[in-house]
Amino acid sequence: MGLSVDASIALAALAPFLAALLTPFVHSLAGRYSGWILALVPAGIFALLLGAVGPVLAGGSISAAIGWVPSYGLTLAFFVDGLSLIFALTIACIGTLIVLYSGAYLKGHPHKGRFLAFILAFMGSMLGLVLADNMLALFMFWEATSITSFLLIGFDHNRQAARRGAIQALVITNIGGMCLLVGVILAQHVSGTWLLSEMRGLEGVLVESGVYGLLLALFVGAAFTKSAQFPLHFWLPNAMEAPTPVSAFLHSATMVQAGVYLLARMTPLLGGTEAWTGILVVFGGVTLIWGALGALRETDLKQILAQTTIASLGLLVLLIGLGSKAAIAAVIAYFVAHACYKAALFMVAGAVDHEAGTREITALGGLADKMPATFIAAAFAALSMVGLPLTVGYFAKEEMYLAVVSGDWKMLLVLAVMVIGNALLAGVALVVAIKPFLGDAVPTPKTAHEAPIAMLIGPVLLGGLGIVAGILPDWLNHDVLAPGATAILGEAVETHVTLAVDLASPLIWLSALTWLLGIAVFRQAHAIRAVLRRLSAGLGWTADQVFDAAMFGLIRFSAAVTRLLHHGKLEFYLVLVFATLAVALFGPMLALGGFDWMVPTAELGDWSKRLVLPDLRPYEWGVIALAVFGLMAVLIARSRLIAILSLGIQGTALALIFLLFGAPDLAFTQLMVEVLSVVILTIVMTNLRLDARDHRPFEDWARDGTLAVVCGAGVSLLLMQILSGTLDTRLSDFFTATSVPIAHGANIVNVILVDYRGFDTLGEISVVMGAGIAILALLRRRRKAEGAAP
Amino acid sequence: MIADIVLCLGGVLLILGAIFTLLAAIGVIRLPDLYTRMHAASKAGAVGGGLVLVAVALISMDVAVSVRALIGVLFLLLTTPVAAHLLARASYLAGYRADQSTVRDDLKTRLEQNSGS
Amino acid sequence: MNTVIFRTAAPLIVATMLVFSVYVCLRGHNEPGGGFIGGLIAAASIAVFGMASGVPAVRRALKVDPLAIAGFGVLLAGFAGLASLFIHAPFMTSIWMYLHLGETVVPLSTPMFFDIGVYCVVFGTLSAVALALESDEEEDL
Amino acid sequence: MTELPQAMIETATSAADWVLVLPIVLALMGAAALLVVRRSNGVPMLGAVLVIVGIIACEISLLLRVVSEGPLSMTMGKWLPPFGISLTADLLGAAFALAAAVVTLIVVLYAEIDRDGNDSGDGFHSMVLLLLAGVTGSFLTGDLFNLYVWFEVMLIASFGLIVSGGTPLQLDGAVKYGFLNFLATTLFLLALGLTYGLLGTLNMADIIRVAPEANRAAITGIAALLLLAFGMKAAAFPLNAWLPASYHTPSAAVSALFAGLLTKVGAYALLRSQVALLPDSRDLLEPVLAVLAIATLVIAPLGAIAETQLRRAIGFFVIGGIGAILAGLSMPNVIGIAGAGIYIFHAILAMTALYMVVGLVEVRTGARDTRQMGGLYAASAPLSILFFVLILAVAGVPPFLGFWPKLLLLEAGVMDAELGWVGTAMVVALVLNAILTLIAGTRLWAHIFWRNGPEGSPGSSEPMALVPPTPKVRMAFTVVGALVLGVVLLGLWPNPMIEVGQRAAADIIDPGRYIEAVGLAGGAS
Amino acid sequence: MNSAFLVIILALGWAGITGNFSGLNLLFGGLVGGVAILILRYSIHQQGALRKTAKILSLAALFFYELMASAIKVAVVVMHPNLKSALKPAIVAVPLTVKSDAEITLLANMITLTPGTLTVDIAEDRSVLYVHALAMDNDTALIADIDNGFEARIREVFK
Amino acid sequence: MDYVLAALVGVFVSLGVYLLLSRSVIRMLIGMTVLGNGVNLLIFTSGRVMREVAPIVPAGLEVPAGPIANPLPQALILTAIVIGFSMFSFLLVLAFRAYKSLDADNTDTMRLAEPENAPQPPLSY
Amino acid sequence: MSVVAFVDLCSLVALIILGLALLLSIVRIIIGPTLSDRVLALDMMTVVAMGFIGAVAIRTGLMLYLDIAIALALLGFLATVALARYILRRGLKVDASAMEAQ
Ligand code: NA
Ligand code: NA
Repeated sequence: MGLSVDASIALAALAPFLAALLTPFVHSLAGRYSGWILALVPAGIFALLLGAVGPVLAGGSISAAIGWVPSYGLTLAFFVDGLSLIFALTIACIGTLIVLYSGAYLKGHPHKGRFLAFILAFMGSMLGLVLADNMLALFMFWEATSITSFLLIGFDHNRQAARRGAIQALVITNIGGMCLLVGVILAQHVSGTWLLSEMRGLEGVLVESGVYGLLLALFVGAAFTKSAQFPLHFWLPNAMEAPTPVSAFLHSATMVQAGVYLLARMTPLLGGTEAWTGILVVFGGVTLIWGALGALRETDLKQILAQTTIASLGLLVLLIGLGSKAAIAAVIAYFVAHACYKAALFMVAGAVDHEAGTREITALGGLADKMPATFIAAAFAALSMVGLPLTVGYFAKEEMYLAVVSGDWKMLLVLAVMVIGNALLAGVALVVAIKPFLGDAVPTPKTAHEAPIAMLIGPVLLGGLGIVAGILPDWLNHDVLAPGATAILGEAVETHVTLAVDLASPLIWLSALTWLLGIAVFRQAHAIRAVLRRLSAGLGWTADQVFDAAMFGLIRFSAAVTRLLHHGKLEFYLVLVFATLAVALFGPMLALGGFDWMVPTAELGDWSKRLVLPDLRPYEWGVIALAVFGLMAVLIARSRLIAILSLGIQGTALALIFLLFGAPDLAFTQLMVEVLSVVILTIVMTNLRLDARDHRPFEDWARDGTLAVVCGAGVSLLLMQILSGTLDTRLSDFFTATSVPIAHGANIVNVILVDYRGFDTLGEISVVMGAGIAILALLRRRRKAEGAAP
Repeated sequence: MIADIVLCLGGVLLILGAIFTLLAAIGVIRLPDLYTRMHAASKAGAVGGGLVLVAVALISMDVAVSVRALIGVLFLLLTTPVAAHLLARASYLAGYRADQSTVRDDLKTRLEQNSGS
Repeated sequence: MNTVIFRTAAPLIVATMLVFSVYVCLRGHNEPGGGFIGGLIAAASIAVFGMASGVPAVRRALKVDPLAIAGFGVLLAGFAGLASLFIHAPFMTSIWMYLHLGETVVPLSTPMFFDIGVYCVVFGTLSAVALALESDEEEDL
Repeated sequence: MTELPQAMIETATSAADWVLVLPIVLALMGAAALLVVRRSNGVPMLGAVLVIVGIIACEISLLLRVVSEGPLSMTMGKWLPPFGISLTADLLGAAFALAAAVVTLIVVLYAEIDRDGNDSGDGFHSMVLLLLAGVTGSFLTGDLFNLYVWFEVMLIASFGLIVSGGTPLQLDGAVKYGFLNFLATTLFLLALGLTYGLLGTLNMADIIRVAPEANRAAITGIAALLLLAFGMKAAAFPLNAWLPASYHTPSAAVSALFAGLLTKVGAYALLRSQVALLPDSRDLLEPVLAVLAIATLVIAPLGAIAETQLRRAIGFFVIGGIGAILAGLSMPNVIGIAGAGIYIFHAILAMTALYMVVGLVEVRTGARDTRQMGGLYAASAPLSILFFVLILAVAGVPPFLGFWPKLLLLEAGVMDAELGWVGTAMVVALVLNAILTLIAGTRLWAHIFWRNGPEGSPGSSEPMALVPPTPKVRMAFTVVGALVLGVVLLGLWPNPMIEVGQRAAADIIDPGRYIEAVGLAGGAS
Repeated sequence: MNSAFLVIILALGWAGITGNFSGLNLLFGGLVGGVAILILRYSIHQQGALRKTAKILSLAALFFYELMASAIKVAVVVMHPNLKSALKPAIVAVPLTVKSDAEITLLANMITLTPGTLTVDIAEDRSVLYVHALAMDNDTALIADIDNGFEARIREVFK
Repeated sequence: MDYVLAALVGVFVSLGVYLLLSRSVIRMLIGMTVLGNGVNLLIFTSGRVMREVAPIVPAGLEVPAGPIANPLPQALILTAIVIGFSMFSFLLVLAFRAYKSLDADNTDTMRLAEPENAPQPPLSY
Repeated sequence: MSVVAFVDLCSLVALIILGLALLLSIVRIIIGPTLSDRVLALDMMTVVAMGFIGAVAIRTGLMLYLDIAIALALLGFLATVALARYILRRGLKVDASAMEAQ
């Protein structure tokens, strides 16, 4: 092989994305055959992954790493062991069939190319997720599955229900995604590595850390949202708004299994504790029963299947929680079985819907004649789902019963839950396989006939696969279950599924019980449905409605908060600013003893020093009084124009202060600017007919006045605090010393302006120029706008 | 010696200018209406301000400064009456009537004729 | 403001102010003043001119777009700073040259050109604004 | 006077050092030159493009030099620091300046969509260059008062741009924008005055040296004032009202420019002042920063959820991003600062692109309110991709650019969580922000793109009729597409960015190299 | 008063304020003044040259005398304990004999700066000056005063 | 006298703040000017105050004969004054235009950008 | 008493008187009653300030302050013209109530 196996693993994860990018071109070139062409990508990946089977069986694992963000210690590391290989192969296999199926299902759809691109991108994300060794990469692929599934679920975008389903799925899985991210970062923080393989080498690094509880919560939270565990399961049925190929893909072996995969992956790192087992078993068990009952309540084929997916996910989580070798072997077996039959059944449902025009089982019947191949596929799949011998489903059931049959009362309780759950699912399987196809023919919206070949390959092949694998128990043991379970547990696992029936073992009797109960459920399906519907109606609300309420509540809350904070009153914004200013001025000073300088120290003599009258001359007092009076004049001015005139007083006073304290340039500029300000204000006011006074209600007046006084006092006090120290006059000393000898200017202020700090002045004149442009823009548009108006 | 006299003269003129200015300010407060106040402001103001500038011219002992001070005085004399005229005219046209004590108002008569015809 | 007195006195006032503004600008390096104040006074004179004679007359007299004068000012100041590129010194390093014209020595320096740039910016901008506001008003009446 | 202090820098300045000052001077003089020729049709736009390309060339070479040689400094007028104004570029400043110039170039090209022949002479391009000069100056200056000047240059240019359409809506927005921003710079000036009074210097490197010996109460008070002033500029809660009040009012190009540049400069100034200049104030101010960060992170996306005015909603994304930056500042370890720095870089690119895409959406749908929008997904796949990618980038979804800073910030939070409540709270807030932002983004997506018609139209209807794209729109689309492609590629290959970010953060936290570059490394002069 | 004359005046003024009467500086002053006059070129009308130096000086002397007198008079009025009795304000129409803009302006300004009078307005036809008087005892005397005082001398200067 | 000026700064700032909260755009502008003046005075005072000795080197001397007023704050204030004046001019014209277009001087009634009765966001997906 | 001391004393006295005049002139600005009165008073104040600056120039010996005084005269004129124009166009109605009182 020219290409090394190692590097090709990375290719397996990344190729679908490249293919997705090229899909629009492929589609526009190949048109209706694009499905066939694009299916080559997953098929190729499947073949590539098969190449890894040998090494994995022989040596245990393959890893590959591409440098990525070395500065952050990140490599794009991939890792193939039994677990990831089983998942990856399943994904690639079903992916191939789904692409083919979609090509036919969406024949003539204007956005078929888009759809295929999304499917491929999704598959790439999923492959990346199961192959990634770097936890951060795992998270990124995890998020990518959320995003691509969002696009897929919302594919029928003009229906609100589809949009809702997509947003719901994204929101829920994104919450999980965030949990995962934080968990991943925390785990890295604790263990010092991003790599799962390295982390597994650090015995007990997470379990024994102080943040184990938090880590567990984060990872479990992530897995539960993705794998739709009760009570976060409600997004999954709504995701059925997606076109059927999406459901077949996402809800069999991919999207929803990501959580299961994550839990399986983390078993050696987080598992084995009581908390782990307790949480997973309880939530898994509840989810199993809840989903199974939910399936019986529904009449829409896809909804039924969606509910059974929830149940199956619960079962898988429960098994992972148990964590024994048998349970883990059951996980692998059940995963494979479920992937095959669920994908097949969804494709069947899609074919029925496509050909008959409805998915309501109450409106279907007797299709077996018209759609024999579809019926056979459905029957095969249902057999595996019921768990009859010679199917993978059978072995899965045997293994899971084996895991709990010889335990304490808790295990027996779990056993009971399993049996009931399996029985309910068996009943549903029979409903799905028999109701639409057998019995009397029912007229359907479309005249049903067999689906096109591309839509048949998938279900038939997958249904058949469940049977074929079921008659090869040795292969199943050695090549599937053992490597998978070994990879999960990190220790050698041998499984012993067999076709031989041992009547002495309780397992066969439990299976028989399950089938009997399943048949009973099938026969009473109608009645059970009625009861369940009454019950759920009695409950009054569903998790789904809770989501809506939460979402709309969030929107209303957001609106309320936003209206409160951004209601458009400039005055309120300013009050906020000044209140913050007051805090900024007084907070640090109060906290850090900024007022100490005011307080007399040991001897009282300090007070007299401080109370000494300022050394000011009469005319200086006069000018300061002028400033204060000028300010008061502005304050009490009854009209704006009088305020403008009064503004001139304080400006002049300020200029005179500058003049008296040795700043002629300042005084000069201040006077000129002040007069010009009055002039411009007057010119503008000449055009404004304003005569309203500053009249505020008392509470406003009190509030504004308080704020104003506090801010003013704060500024004064902070300034005084600073004045109580000495100034470092390095800079001015330098300017004074060099102004004439080096800079050749006697007016030091001007030399600073044009030389020492000329760069400031360059900016400053740009501001002046900018003001000119801005003002002219304002005035120019006015003429234009008014000229345009009639 | 001459320099001392000039300096002393400058000092006296300075005080004089200040006093005229103060009187003008008092006038602006005491006089009954705009037009009468304007007499105080424009005359006493111009003279007061002008005297201070002349004082500067004398005390500076520098030709360039003196020339500038005198140009300043001329400028003051040029602008003060124009400003007074503009303000008085504008106020009158805007409807500011002279105090009741005014014995005669030809302008009012003219404006009334204009509006009548 | 259409009175004969104002209209007649205005040119005298304006001319004096303009000359004075140049004086204030040029001597700024050694005494109070400088480009900014000079420009301000010049622009104020343009405002007086505008009030006395009307905006169209001023525009006709100025010929150049005042805002372009402002742009020219920034360019001039910028070039005054860039000149130091030729003496391998950082931006805005001042360069002094002394022109010997007979007995008089005229000092020419980049800070001086810089200050003239400032003068142009302030003059140009404020004139443009004053004229725009003025003409705006006239439209109004 | 016995001896003259050694006054001037003795060594000759190489022409290559001018890359530090040329970007600013070119932008300023370009603005002036375009003002002179503003009435010639087409010349301003072409001139602006040329000038910005020149600036970009300078800044690339500046960045390369800073990467290889460390911070670069030039003191104006050949004066020794701290007497002259020092321009000092460290990695952060150089990288931000480059990003700013790049987005400005793209905006200038994009802006042609809503400019017509009658617009010549309005000084638009001068103002854009002026804005760029202000932004670049703010990023490159090493002097606190000079920073104030560049803030004002930026402010006046933004004033000119925000009113350049002259509609009543813009005037209303501009009044709020104008007063609050001018107030912010005035408060900055107030803090500056106090800084000078306390420390006797304005050079940043010098401040770093002398600040530790100053009175703590006063220095903390000054830091608090700077926090207030820059917090306003950066649009941090609760001082952010001006942003949603105004960013939606000007043309899309202007909104884009503002979103990319203005608040980022405020955030950059916060980074400089709170972390590098006055670290002693942190004992008291760190929790304040943290609270501000948390509030901004959580409250901002609520606005995006609540708003139906598309551009206003996007404005809240900008604010939310500021929350992320503040989060980094409140956890001053290298990772957190790097996260904040990279977030600023990301936001400069992504927020600009987002507003430009929104502008295209508005052009195509002819509406500004999301309730009147729809049908774009069916009509224009490329536009859909741009919008979707940017929403994901803003929400911090991997592998887009926005993910990386969020990752660093979360890591910083996790690291900090062991020290106190700040880290934990910050992680929670960041997570909440990500979730809420994604909710807001997907709702916008669903309403504008997925939904076939306006709010309330039947679900199965045909996509609503859209305005067909004109050649100008296509051109605009191309340039935005190029920018988004850059965002995507940077997200996929973040190594250089993260490396630079981490080194820059290390320099911020330990400013020894910065001080040395300015030339103040020795004892007190 | 032609432009060249004004430029010379401005150049001399320049030399005065800069305190440097060197040829170069005068030239520069002329340049600055020239630019100023260039800007004002449309607003300065040919108003006849002012040549009669002696007349001007006599007018100026009269003016400064009247100015001081006026200031003192106003000061006295202002400080008068009984203001009402000291005041007798009136607005009087004074017929004009001078006609040119310069003459009218000069007259009006001088009236304003001299004892007890203040120019308020000019009639549109320039025939009448409306003058506010602070203490008018006799209107004909007032009018005659103006006519014989400033108006006559202004006429002489501009003749 | 530093402290007297510092107290005066407080008066300036107080009035500026009070006027800025007045809701009338013109008054707010006046407030902005007053606040700016206060800040300028603050910078001036920060540089420590000295009576009447301008930072101008007398002709013929290389350095001033005695102590002089601190020139640096003066230069900073000059820049600040110029910038403040530019901003003031712009905001004034803006207020003028806003008044013309929105027919309002009261900021409470300037509600185009943030409408008073903004619609509730749609409760849909 | 030396001449210099005399001039110094004169300037001190002048400054005090002018300071008083400044305070007095703003009384009219504050009390009005009409806009014209206030404008007049403002004009007055400008002239007083000019005198004040002149006195400061004498007191400090820095005759350069003179230019500030001259420039103030120039701009004070501009302000008065602008305000007069305002009165001409907008009238005195800002003080309608005050006029009635008068
Ligand atoms: Na004034
Ligand atoms: Na300047």
